[in-house]
Amino acid sequence: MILAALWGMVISGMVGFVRVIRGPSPADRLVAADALSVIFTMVLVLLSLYIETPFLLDVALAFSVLSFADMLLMAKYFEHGELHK
Amino acid sequence: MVLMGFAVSVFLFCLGLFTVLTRRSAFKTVIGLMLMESGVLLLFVSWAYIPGGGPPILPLQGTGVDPLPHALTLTAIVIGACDIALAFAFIMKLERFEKSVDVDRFRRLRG
Amino acid sequence: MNVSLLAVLYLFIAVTALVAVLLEDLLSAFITLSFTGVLMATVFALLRAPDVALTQAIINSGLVTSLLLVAYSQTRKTPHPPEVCDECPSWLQVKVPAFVCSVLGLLLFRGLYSLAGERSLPEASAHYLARTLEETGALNVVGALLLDYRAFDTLGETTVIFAAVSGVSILLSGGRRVQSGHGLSYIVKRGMALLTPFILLYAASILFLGHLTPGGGFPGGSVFATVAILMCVVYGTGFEASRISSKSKEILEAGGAILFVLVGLLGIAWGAGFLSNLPAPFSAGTPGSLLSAGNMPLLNIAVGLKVGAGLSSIFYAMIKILELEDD
Amino acid sequence: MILDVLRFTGGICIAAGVFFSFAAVVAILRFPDVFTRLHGSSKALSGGAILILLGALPYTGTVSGAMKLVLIAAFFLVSNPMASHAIARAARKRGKEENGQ
Repeated sequence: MILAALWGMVISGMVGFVRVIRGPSPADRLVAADALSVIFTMVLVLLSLYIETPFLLDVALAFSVLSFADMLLMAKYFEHGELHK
Repeated sequence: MVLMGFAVSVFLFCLGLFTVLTRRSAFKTVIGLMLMESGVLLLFVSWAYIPGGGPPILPLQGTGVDPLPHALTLTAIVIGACDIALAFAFIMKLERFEKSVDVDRFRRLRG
Repeated sequence: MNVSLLAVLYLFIAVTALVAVLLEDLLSAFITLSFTGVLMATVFALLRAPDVALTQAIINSGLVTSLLLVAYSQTRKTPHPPEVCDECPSWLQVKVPAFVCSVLGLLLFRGLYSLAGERSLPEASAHYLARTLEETGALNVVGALLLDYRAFDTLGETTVIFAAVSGVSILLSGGRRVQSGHGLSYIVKRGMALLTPFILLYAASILFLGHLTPGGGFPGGSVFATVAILMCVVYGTGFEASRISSKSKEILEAGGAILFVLVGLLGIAWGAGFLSNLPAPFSAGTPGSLLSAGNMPLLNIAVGLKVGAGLSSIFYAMIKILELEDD
Repeated sequence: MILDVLRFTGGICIAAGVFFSFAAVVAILRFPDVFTRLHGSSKALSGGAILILLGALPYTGTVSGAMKLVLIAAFFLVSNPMASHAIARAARKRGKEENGQ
């Protein structure tokens, strides 16, 4: 059950990665990156259930915080062109 | 399974080396260095895995995996991040003086 | 242990790394590289290395990507060079480096092939796994290795961080300081105000529970640095500078180093050697409680101060520079 | 007994979450421009992620693990719309600048 969900999320990640490769504009890649960071967090959560190691939820939480910071940074870089404005 | 990890880490290392050798943008050089570092990290951790071992957190159920490479890898990750920050500082400074991020243009750095 | 899942993740890592090298657009290459980082964290988690997975997910896929983005956005006015050199002959561009790299790869793989036999725990590792609880009182063996058995290494590592911070600050000094209050939109500002206390609390939990669960000074300090980065991004650089001045960052960083050395010297004063834990006056406490494992919580706090202040001052030094006065 | 019922419900929630995540990814791949892609991915993925996290609750053996799952869900509930909002705003501003001049 958990393993099937894990496979589903990994395959979703692979399918979404096609948009990162193909995306014509950086904005498309940004959207795909936003989606993929959520998907990879879910992969970590399901993995921690699968191998029954509750410590791994820490990794998922930390990665969600960090990917949020990265997304805001990319959005700001993208909005203003530069960061210090 | 261990061999798979070794193969991927060797691939990452060689891909990083290839990037450093061929690409001209200084950022691509840094990407190559990061890939080489990732290859070494993956090599250590995949070597430390022992079939059937649990994570090295006490109390253990059964046997645990080798904790020593984990400690070394953790140190290497932090030091690698500091290296990369320093590399970026160099790139930003060179860009200000040379008006370029082309590695071939940084002539004044030749010894 | 699921071998096919591991194989697919390895394949995915190889593909993302290849794409990061081959993509022309640097922003996309950075995005792809951060995915390589988090996939490696997933593989580390699958290989039962939760500490390494946590540090990898925080530092290699989060903080380094933000540093990459800042450096790239500061230099984006200069045109980026074409991927490969035009003047050189074509065989030198791709073929010879590819040949050299594949030969090196084959040799490396041949060398590593002999390592891949039946593996059992080495004597030192078996000792660590069996006697960590009795010798240090900590539950996290990797944390005990970093802060007790090999604490001197960790002191050296914090020295490296200090060297990197001073190098970045010296290189990027000069130029005008930019202090602007121009951040992201109102919604993001209010949402960030809601989130900040919880992220700080989470960072503190990683930091203080480093001897019991995966975590410790390095990941915890990095999450603290992330909070500084987020404030800098969301509210503009002026706000971050007014809240956490560079002077106070200096004091925090120096305080971390001094705390580490003082804890070490306390061991000498007791006659047990530099940075010794349980032979010195520290008590093991009840295993599994917050105040256990002798001096390890103190050392975690010291390392966390050092790493947090160091990484956030690196980020701030990178984001604050502008053109020199004459431009 | 009650744990079995909870796990069955949780399994359905996880299946629905995986379905929504896959739908979001297909939306990213198939929709024509940036805003429709963002619309498809951010909504479906926020819902899908929270469904997976809530469905995973009965599968964690420990109370602290369940608390962490709730924490991740709460964090997603706040942070994911914020990130999508920032990206959408940036893309719109960029698009205006490129079209206007």
